[in-house]
Amino acid sequence: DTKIKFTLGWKTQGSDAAFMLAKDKGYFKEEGLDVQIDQGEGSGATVTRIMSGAWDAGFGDVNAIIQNAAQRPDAAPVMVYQMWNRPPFAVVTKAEAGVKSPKDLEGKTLGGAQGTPTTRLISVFAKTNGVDMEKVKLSNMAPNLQEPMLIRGDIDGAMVFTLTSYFNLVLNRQDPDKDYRWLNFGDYGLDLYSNGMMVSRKLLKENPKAVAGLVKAVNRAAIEIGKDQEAGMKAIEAYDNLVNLAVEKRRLQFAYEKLMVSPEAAEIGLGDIKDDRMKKAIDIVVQGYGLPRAPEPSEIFSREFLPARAERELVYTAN
Amino acid sequence: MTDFAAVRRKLWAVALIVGFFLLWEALCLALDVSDLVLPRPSQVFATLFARLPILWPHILQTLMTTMIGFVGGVVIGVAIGALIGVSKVAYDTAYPLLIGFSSIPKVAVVPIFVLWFGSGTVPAVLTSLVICFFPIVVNVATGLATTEPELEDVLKALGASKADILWNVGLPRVMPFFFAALKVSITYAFVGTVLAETVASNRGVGNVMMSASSNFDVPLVFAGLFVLAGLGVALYVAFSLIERRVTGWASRRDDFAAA
Amino acid sequence: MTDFAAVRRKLWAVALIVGFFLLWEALCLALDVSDLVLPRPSQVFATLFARLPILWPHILQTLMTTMIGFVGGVVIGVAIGALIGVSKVAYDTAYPLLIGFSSIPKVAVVPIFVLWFGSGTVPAVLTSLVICFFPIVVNVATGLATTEPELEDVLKALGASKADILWNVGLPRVMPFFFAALKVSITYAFVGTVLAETVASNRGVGNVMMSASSNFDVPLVFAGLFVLAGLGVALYVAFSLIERRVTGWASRRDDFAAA
Amino acid sequence: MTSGTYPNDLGAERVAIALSGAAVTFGRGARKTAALSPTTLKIAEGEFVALVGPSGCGKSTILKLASGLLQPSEGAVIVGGRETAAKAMRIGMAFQNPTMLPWLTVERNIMLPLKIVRPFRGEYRAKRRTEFRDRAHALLDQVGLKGFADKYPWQLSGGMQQRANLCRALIHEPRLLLLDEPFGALDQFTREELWGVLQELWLARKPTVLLVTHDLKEAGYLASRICVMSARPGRILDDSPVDFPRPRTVAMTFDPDFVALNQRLRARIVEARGGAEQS
Amino acid sequence: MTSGTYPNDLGAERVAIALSGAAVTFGRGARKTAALSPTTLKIAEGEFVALVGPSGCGKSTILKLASGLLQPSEGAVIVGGRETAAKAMRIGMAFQNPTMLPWLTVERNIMLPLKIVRPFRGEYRAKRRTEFRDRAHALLDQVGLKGFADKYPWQLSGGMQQRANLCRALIHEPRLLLLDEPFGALDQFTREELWGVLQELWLARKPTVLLVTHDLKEAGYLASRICVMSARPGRILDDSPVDFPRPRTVAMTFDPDFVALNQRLRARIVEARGGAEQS
Ligand SMILES: Nc1ncnc2c1ncn2[C@@H]1O[C@H](COP(=O)(O)OP(=O)(O)OP(=O)(O)O)[C@@H](O)[C@H]1O
Ligand SMILES: Nc1ncnc2c1ncn2[C@@H]1O[C@H](COP(=O)(O)OP(=O)(O)OP(=O)(O)O)[C@@H](O)[C@H]1O
Ligand SMILES: [Mg+2]
Ligand SMILES: [Mg+2]
Repeated sequence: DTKIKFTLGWKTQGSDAAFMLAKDKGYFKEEGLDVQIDQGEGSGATVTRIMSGAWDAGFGDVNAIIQNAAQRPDAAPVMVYQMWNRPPFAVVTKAEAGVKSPKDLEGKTLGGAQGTPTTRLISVFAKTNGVDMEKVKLSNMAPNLQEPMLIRGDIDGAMVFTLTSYFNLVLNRQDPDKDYRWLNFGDYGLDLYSNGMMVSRKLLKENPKAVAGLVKAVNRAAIEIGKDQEAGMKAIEAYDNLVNLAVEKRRLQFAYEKLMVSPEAAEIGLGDIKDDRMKKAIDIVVQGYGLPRAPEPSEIFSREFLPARAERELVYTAN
Repeated sequence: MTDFAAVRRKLWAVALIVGFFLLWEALCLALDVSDLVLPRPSQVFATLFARLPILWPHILQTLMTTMIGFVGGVVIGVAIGALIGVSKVAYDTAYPLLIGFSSIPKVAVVPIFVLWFGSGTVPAVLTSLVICFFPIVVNVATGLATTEPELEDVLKALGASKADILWNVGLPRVMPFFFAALKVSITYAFVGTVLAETVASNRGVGNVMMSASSNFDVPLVFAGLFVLAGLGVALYVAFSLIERRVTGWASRRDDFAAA
Repeated sequence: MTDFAAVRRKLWAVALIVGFFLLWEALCLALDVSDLVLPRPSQVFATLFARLPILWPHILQTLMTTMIGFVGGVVIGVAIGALIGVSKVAYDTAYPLLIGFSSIPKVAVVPIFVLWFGSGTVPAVLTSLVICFFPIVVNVATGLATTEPELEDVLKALGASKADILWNVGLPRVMPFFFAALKVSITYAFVGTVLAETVASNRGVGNVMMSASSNFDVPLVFAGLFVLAGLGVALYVAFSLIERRVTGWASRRDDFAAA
Repeated sequence: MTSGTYPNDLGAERVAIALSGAAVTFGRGARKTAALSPTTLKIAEGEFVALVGPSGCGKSTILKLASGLLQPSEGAVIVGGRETAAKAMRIGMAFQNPTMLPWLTVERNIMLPLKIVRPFRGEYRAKRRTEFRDRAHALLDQVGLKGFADKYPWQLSGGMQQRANLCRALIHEPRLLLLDEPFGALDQFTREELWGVLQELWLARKPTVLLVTHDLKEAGYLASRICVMSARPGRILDDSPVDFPRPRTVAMTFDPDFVALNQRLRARIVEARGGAEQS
Repeated sequence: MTSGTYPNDLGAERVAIALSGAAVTFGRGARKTAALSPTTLKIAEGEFVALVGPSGCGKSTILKLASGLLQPSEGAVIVGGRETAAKAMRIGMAFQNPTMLPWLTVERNIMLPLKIVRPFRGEYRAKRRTEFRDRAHALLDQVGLKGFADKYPWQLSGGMQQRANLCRALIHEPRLLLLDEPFGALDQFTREELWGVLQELWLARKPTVLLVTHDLKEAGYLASRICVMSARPGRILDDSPVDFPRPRTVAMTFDPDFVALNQRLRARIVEARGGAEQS
C-alpha cells in the first residue's frame, strides 16, 4: 500500500467525518492506500505542513493555497477536492450590540486570531461594504479566547469561522441564533471557496494514482454521510473518543447545511469549483493579502482526479 | 528529630495542601467563578475519575514520552554541564549558545522536529529533551566550578586523572544541585511533551487538553492539568527518596547515616 | 592566568560560535533545506536588519515585559526559596504544590490571566513571572538547606537571629546557585512573555512571530527567535559581570580579589 | 582524687556557666554515640578555665553547650543565669577549625560580630569604614597579620587563619570567651606572644574564659583553673586551681611549682587514658 | 651560620625531591604576595626531613610544590627525577586542614587512595569489601579510631579527623610521605603514640618523608634532618642532621644532646623571627 500522511485542519471535529469514515470502512484500503490521519493546527497551517514535506495531503483552506501559490508556485499544494463550497468566514456580534450591517461595525472592537482568513480578509470585507477600517479597532487573541471575551464584553465582535464559533458559543451555554448576529462574508460580497482536500505537488507528480484514490474514497464517504450522519459519527468516535458526540454531530450537520449544500454544488457536484468564481475569489484574496501576483485557478485547483459527476451527487438528509 | 515530630510535620503538610484545594473550591463558589474559566477542584476530580478509562492510554503515552526525553535530557545535561564546568573555552562557547537556544520558545522548534522525524512520539521526546536539559547543565556546571579546590587537591596529590576527579569529587559534590535541577527539569520535561503533543500528535495528555480546550470542555482541560501535576509530583517524590540517600551528607541530617 | 590566555580563550569561544552559524548555513545549503522549515542564518540576519525599524518597538515591549516579570519572579522566587530552605513544613507543603504547578504547561494558564486581566501586558508579565520563578525557588532552597552548619554556627554563637543568619550566611552561600538559576530563569521569562504575546496581545516579539508564521514568513519568525536569543544572551552577559564580582570567592579565581 | 579538685560550690560569686549533669549523645538507636558523660561544672564570672583531655573526649562539645550551639540530651546548661547562652552574655567563640566565611575578606570576617551583636550592630553601617575597621586592624596587628586585612581567608596559611579566627572572637569585647585550641597551628614563639596578648586582655577586662588546649604549659600560663577530662565519653576527672601570680611570664613556666603542677596533671591524664583510649 | 647546615650535595644517593631556586608568588600586580623566597633543597630517597618555621613562612607551600599541587613561579621542582610529582612517585599527603570528603564515610575516605592509585585501583572493586577494608580498619585501630569507620567525617572531633587524615596518607604505602602538621590537634600522649607508629613505619619501609611541624621535640624524635625556615617569604635558614640512634624513644627527648639540639634550633628560629615577623 502507498503510505499517505494526512493532516486535518484542526483537532477532531464532526465535520471531518468523511476522512474517518473512508479510513474506517476501508475505502482508502480499497484504493491501495494506507492513510494516517493526524490532527491539525489550523486550516491555514495545513498548507505549510504539506509544503514542509512532513505531510502528503490534508484538509485545509484554499485561500491559504492562493496566498502561497502567488509567492512559491512550485511549492504550494494543490486543491483536489473542494469540500466546502461556501466560506465559513463571519463577524459575530452580540445581538444587543445592534450590528445589523457591516457599517455598524464602525466604532467597535473586533477580536481575531492572527492569520486566520477571517482576520486577514476583514479589510477587504470592510472596503467592499464601505466600512472605514480606521474606525474599527482590532485586537489579537488566540482562537479559543474569542468567544469568552465576546461573552464577557471585552470585545464587541469576533472574526470567526462560523462552523467553529457557532458551537463554541453553544458550548459556552449561549444561544448563537437568538442572542448573536452573524455577518457572513459570503453574504456581503466575499464569495470565496474555503476548505477542501489538498495534496502536495510531489505526490501529484509522483503518484497521481494515489491522489485519484484519495479523492475517490473521500468523495464516496462524504456522499454517504450526506445520507447517514450517524455512520460518520461512529467513525469519529472510533478515531477520537474524547469528543462531545452530540455537539460534533450538530457540527457535522452544520457543515453540510451551511457550507456544502448549495445551488452550485447541486449544479456541478460535490468537490468541483467554477473557474470564474475561483478567479474572482483569487482576486479578493490577492487584494486582501496584498499579494505580488494573481495565480491562475489551474495553479490552485485540479479537477483531474474528481470521480464522474454522477458519483458526486450530494443528497443531504438530516438524521 | 524524633519520629513523632516527623510524622506531625508530614501531617501539617498534607493539611496545608488539602487546605489549598479547599480554599480554591471555596473561592470559586464565593466569587461564583464560571467553570468555563476556572472549574472547582471537585468538578475537576469528578471529571478526572469519570474519564479516567479514556484518559489512561493518553497518560501512559505522555508519561513514557516524558521519561524517555527526561532521561535523555539528564544524560546530555550532565555531559554538557561537566564539559562546561571543567573547560573554560566550553564555558565561553556553550553558555551563550545554550542561553540563546533556551530563550527561544520551543513551540517554534517543534515543527522542525516534526519535519525531520514525522509527527508522533519522536518529536515529543525531543521537545521534552531539549526543554529539560538546560537546568541540569547550569547546575552541574556551577557545582563543578565551585567545588572547593581543597577537595580536588586530595585527589590531585594522588596523581588522579581529570576523569577520576570529576567522578570522585566533582559529581558527588554536585549531587544536591543536580537533584535540585532534576526537580525543575522533570516539570519542564512534562511541559515539553505536552507542547509537542498539542502541536503534532494524536495521543497524549497534551492532545487531550488541546481538543478539550477547543471544545470548551474546561473541566477536562483541568483534569489534564491535574494529571500532569500529579505525574510531576509522583516523579518528584521518587527523586526525593533517591535524593535522601544520595545527598543526605550535604544537609547532615542526623538520621542520614541510619537511613 | 595571564591576560593573554584570557583573550585567546575568548577568541576561541567567538570562533566556535561563529563556526556554529557557518555550519548551520553550510548544512542548509548542502542538504537544500527549504527556508520554510529552517532558513539559513544569513537569510535570518538579512531579514532582521531589513525589518529592524519595524521590529524595534516590539523588541522593547517584550524586553520590558520580560524584565518586569523576571524581577517579580526573582523576588518571589527568593522569598519562597528562603522559606522552603528554612522551614521543613514549608518544604513539605510548598514543594509538591510548586512542582505540580510547574508541570502544567503555562499555555493553559495564560487564557485565565487574559480573562482576569484583559489582554496585553499584564498577562504577559504574569506568565513570564510564573514561568521563571521556580528554578530560583529550587536553587535558593537547596543552597540554604546544604549550607555548612559550621558557617551558621559562627553566627549562632553570636546570638544572631534567623534573619541575620539568612542574610549573612545563607544568601551569600547561595549566590553561585542563585546566579545559575538566574541564567535558567531569564530564558524562561522570555519564553513566558512570548507565549502570552502569542495568545493575546497586539504587540511584542511573540505577536510578530505569530503573525509572521501565519504569513508563512519563516525568515521573520526566525528573526524573532534570533532577537529573543540575543536578548537572552545580552542579559546573561550582564548577569555574568555581576556574578564575577559577587561569587568570585566560590571559584577562587586568582584575579577575583584584584577585579 | 579529691586532692586537686576545685570546690564546685561558688558561693556568692556570680555563675557564668553552669553545667548540671549535662550529657550529650548523638544519633539514635544502634548508631548512638555518647559524646559527653553527665558532667557538672560551674564557672564563675571572670574565671579563666582551661579544659584539657584526650582527643575526642568532648571538649569541643562542652564549648558548644556553653555557647548554646548544642542542647544537652540530659541535664541542664545555664549560662549567665539563662538557658539561651547568646541572649544572656556577649559570647566570643573561636572554633577549632577556622570557619571564616569564604566570601568575606579577613577584615570583614573579623568585623562580623560587630555586625551582629548589640550594641555594635546599630552602629555597624556608620563605623565599618572607620572606627570598627581600625579596631579590626589593630587586632590583626597584635596577632601578626598586619597587611592581610584585604585578603580572603583561603589566601592565608593555616596558622594565619587560626589567628584571624581568634581576632573574630575578641573584637566585640565579649564577656564570655570560648576558645577551642586557638593556638594549635602556631609555632611556639607566636604562641607565647599570643599568650601574652590574651593574658593582658583578660587582666584588663576580666571576661569569663573557657579555653580548650592540649598544651599543659599553655593551660598553666593562662588559666586560673584547669579541668582534666577522661577519654570519650568524657567527664571531668580533675579540677585544680592555678595560683601563680599575675601577670605571668614564660620564664615562670620553668618554676618548680609550675613544673610540679604540670607533672601532676600529666599523671592524671595518663591515669585517665589507661582505661578508655583504646576504644 | 654554616655550623648546622647540612651538605645539600647528596652525591650518589638518589634524589627524591629537588627544589632548585623554587619560589612561589600568589596574585598579580599590586596584590602580589610572595609566599616562598627562592629555595634550594634536596632530599634523598628514604630521608626523613622535618620542616619548622614561623606561621605563614611557606611550609605548606613547599609541601604543595613537592606534591605537584603548585607550580613554582620561579626555579624548578623535580620529584623522583620528573617534573610531575604524582607520576614519578606514589605520594601520600596529609593536608594541614583535614580534608575528608563529606559524602564518604571515614572508611571510604581512607580507602580513597586505593581507588585512585596504581596498582591498587585495578583491584579496588574486588577488594574494597575485604582486604582493603581490613587494611583501613587496621590503620584506624592504630590511630585509636576503632569503631569510627562507618561515621561520616563531620561526626568526628577535630583531633579524630586529623588522625583519619593521617590514615589516608598512609594506606597506599606511599614512597613519598608529605605530612603537614599531622599531630597538631592531638594531646601530648596520643601524639607520642603516633610518633611511635610513624617511626616504625618509616623504619620498616623507608619512604621519603617531609614533615611540617611546630614541635621541635617531634622533629627531633622523628626526623633524620631538620630544616628551619625564616619568616614570610620563607627561605631555609638552617639545615641540621639529627644523628640519634633508631628506634628513638620519648625518654631520649630528655637526653642532654637532644635538648641541646632543640636549644640551638630554637635560637635559630628566634633569630629568624627577629627580622621579619612584624610584616
Ligand atoms: N555531629 C556529631 N555526630 C556524631 N558524633 C559526634 C558529632 N560531633 C561530635 N561527635 C562525637 O563526640 C565526641 C566528642 O567530640 P568533641 O568534638 O567534643 O571532642 P574533642 O574533645 O573536642 O576532641 P578533639 O580534641 O579531637 O577536638 C567524639 O567522639 C565525636 O565522635
Ligand atoms: N592561595 C593563596 N593566595 C595568596 N596567598 C597565599 C595563598 N596560599 C598561601 N598564601 C600565602 O603564602 C604564605 C605561605 O603560606 P603557607 O600556607 O605555605 O604557610 P605555612 O608555612 O604553612 O604557615 P602555617 O604554619 O601557618 O600553616 C602565606 O603568607 C599566605 O598568606
Ligand atoms: Mg575539639
Ligand atoms: Mg601550613
